[in-house]
Amino acid sequence: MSERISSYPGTPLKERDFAEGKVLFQWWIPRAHYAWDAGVAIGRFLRELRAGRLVARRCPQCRRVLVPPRMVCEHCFCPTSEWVVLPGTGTVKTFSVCYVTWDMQPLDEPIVPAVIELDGAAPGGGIMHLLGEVRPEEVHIGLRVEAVFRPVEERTAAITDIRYFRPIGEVKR
Amino acid sequence: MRMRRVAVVGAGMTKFVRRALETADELSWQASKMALDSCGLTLADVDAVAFGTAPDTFDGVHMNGEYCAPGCGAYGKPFIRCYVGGGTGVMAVIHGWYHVASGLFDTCLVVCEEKMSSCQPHPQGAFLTIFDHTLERPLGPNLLWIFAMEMNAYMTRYGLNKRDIALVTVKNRANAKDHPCALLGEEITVEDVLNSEVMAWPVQRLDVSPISDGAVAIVLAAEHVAHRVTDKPVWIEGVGWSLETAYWTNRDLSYPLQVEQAARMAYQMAGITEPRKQIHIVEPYDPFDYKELHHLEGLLLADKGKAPEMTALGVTRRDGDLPVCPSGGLLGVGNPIAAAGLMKVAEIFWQLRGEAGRRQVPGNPKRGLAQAWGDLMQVGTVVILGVA
Amino acid sequence: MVEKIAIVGVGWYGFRSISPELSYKEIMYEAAVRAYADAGVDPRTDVDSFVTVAEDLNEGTSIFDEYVPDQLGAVLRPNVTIPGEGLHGLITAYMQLRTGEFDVVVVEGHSKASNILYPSHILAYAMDPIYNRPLRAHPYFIAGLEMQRYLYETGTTHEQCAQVVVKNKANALFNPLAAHPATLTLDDVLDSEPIAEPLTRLEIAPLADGCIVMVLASEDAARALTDRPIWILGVGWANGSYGLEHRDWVDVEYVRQAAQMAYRTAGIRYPRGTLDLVEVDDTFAYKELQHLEAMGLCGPGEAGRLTEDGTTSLEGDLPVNPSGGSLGCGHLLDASGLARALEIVLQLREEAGPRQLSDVHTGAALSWRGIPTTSAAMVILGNED
Amino acid sequence: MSLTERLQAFHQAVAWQGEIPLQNRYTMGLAGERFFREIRDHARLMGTRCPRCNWTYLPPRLYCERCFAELTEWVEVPPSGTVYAYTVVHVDLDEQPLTEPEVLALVQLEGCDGGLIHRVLAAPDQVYIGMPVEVVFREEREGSILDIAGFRPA
Repeated sequence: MSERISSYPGTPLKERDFAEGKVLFQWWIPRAHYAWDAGVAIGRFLRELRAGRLVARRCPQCRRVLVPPRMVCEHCFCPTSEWVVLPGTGTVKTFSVCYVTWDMQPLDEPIVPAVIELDGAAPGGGIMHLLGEVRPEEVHIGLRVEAVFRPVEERTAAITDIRYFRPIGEVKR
Repeated sequence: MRMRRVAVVGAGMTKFVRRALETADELSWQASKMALDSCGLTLADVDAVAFGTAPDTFDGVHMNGEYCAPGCGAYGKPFIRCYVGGGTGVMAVIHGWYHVASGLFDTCLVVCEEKMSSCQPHPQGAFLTIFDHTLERPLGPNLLWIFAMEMNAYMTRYGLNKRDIALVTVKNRANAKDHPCALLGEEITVEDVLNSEVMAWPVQRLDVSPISDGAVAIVLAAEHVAHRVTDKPVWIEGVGWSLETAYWTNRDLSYPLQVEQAARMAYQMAGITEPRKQIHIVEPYDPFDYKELHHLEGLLLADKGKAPEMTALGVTRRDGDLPVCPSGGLLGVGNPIAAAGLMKVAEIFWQLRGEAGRRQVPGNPKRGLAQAWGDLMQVGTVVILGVA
Repeated sequence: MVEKIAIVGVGWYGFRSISPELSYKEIMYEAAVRAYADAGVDPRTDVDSFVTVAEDLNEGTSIFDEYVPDQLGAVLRPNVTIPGEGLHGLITAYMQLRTGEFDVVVVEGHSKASNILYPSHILAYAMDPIYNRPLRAHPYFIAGLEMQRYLYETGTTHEQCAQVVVKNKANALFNPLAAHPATLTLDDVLDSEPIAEPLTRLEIAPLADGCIVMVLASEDAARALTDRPIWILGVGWANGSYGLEHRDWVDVEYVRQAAQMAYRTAGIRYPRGTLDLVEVDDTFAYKELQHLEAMGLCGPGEAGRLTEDGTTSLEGDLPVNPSGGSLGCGHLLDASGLARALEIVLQLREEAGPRQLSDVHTGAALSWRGIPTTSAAMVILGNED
Repeated sequence: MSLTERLQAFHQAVAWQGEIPLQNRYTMGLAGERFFREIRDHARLMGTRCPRCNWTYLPPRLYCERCFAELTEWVEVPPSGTVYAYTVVHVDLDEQPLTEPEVLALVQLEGCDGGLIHRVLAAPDQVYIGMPVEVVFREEREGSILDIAGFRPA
């Protein structure tokens, strides 16, 4: 590589080259809008969220309770057979404390996304959501939490019908 | 039944830059042309083209493979793009391998390109839509979340601290100083990493590889052609790839099982029984510093939770017992997703031929491994190259 | 290396114009279950590798390959996604098997086209962003330009193009999978709304939802699994020039080259005399004619006449798109080529029901990736050893 | 075994709506940068030529897609040519009917092997294959394909 080739192609630009008109460019905004069919499993999951419940599906072979619910067990490759209502409590499996927006702008208040291992689901099974009513420094893996649903009239059959998960018990709010 | 042997006979790459003036197809051409020139072949010698690029939303072209095809030399030739998210760069080599190993073609040009700067206002925007559209996107996630949560799971599981992990960034950026195409080759300290802006704890700015534009290409040839083209063919001894469940919130994030699966497949094909002795250099995927450690463990080259210790002891330095990311990796050279994965394969190729210049690892390495990883922390892709 | 590869199982879901009853994961599962049952394989133990076909922008998800393994039984196994046409996926599976490292490989392709709210904008997003897209024209203009030049060069008539629509939508009446069958007259087609003249609304294949899964096996595995393997006799694929300004608008060279490679790998010297039926891309009606000519099944400008005189009908000497093609079945986006190949498999197995052709042994499926691409793929299948 | 439970009522079928929210900023590339500067600054068309393949690319390419050589020879292409193919388009990008159908054409320009795609500034029934046309540059130009207003009958 280095022996044979003395120069490498690739022409770097600076952001100000665009602002100062040193380089030409073309804009486009794609219109990429979708209405994704929720189908059987996620359709029911969303309806149950509006009713204030978290539901899962059980595999008849390995007996795992799967959440997010799906109509097929990926281990056994068989249809799941039964709806299971979960209590809405769980344990923080892992988390982050995020200080930036997706485009790397600072957030006024950090947000705390987490994977919550849900009680009643197969070990390790859970969903991603946000934590609330807790100071970031109090969050730790293993923290017990519960789902806080929005008031009925604000629910839209969406994952955001759960406002966030908050600590159960003694942790100071 | 004997498998058809396939060799890497040439490689080329562009500089990895933050924003390139070149269009995606021009970058593809620059890398492809250099790869062909490096082994004295012309476009007429290319039988087929295997292409890799990650989300179309970066380049901003639907069916981006078609847009880049002319730059990859695909005019009038068989051309198929492959895609496994961040694992694409190494997958493209596997994709090229079965083009030749199938007996359909004697040569195959493998090209990977990424132009992330087309995606505005920030290339991270393309990553917003990798999450489940119904259950996750409404929460407003960004890519850092999943890395941060995986890093946290890894650190907590093995009681690691940030200082143990920051050494990877320090090493790779220093290695990249010797790479002529690198974006971030420089000497930094562990303190620099630990003092950099916290983005999504535990991820800080210097834990992360830079968004980049760039392209890389390599030339594959069947055995009889390889011997005609070069006296230093580098053989593809083993390949492996594996995809874990999409339900990432159901998985143990402290260990990349999919990487182990892919590695085991590749080791078996290569006849490798003791990888720690038989692999001499490694280019594991390092988009974040902890990922290099995670992957060394998944590749069975370090005990679980022990890769940080190996790093601290200097084992993974360029002059250590197991040089890791001698190129400078994604952390140092840059991370134009698919191109970065292929850069790792090109690095092993140059290292095994003794052509890595100031980056050359000592001791005439005979076998190296390149690995990439991606999707929702889900896919592992492995290629083993050797000159034995 | 293994020379002989067969298709040993097929499964599908749909096709239909909308499919609100199931998610994309669920239609994939339905098709996969059917294919695995057909092949007699358990994906968790018997399948060595999986190939799926998908484009992010058609799915509305970046890095869509994330979401494929679970419903195919493919978790923690080799999986690769091909952002290409369905036949590119089939050919990828074929290449993997030929290396000798694998015994059974599965290929999947699907469409949830009904979930895309503005398909024209997705197509536009595939056009050159600097030279073409800023004009903000509906991408069908490319088909309009090409069709007009094709008619001009070959003397093919608009009526002959319309006859393709009449034929294919009528064939689809006999195909329970088809989403868009119809009984039409030439005038119905010619008088339908002009889109990009000369192209009219009914000459454009309407979109459809569906999924197709196929199980491929190396020779030994195929013989162990089934007594009616459908052999892959030949494969070919090629790209032309992407640039609208640079491509050859008359010689559809990528189709010609894909076909020539397929004939060469299949050892076929006289395709017209060897192929008993073909399924070819008919995204736009004129494309069926153009493709037949580029495939060397007739001379330039002859395909229109062969359509008019019934040669390409179900009863004809060279049935073309007995399934109904994309015009009759619906265009399944990336899975369209697999739909074409599926029909060949069903016909060669004599499972095509009321549209079954008699005494068929060799058939070919040809796909095109659609505007604005110059990318074609072809497979030749046979039911004899 | 297939699914064991399915939707049983129409109202159970729901779809979740969303989008891929982004915008793109494309550079013109090494060849395009020069091409559009020439249009903007000099109202002229420049192509690149491959002497080996005897092929002149317009729009210009950095490389020859036929032989892969780097193209360094720039040639000016006169702004006149003939309609190679045209179409009368009746729908806009949103697939809504256009009140005034528009004519798009691929025009082969003299002295090159490529051409340009743009609107024809003429009534649909006046346009024909082989029609001589010329490029109309806009007065105000900023360096894009839209610096060209279209083709007018020559």
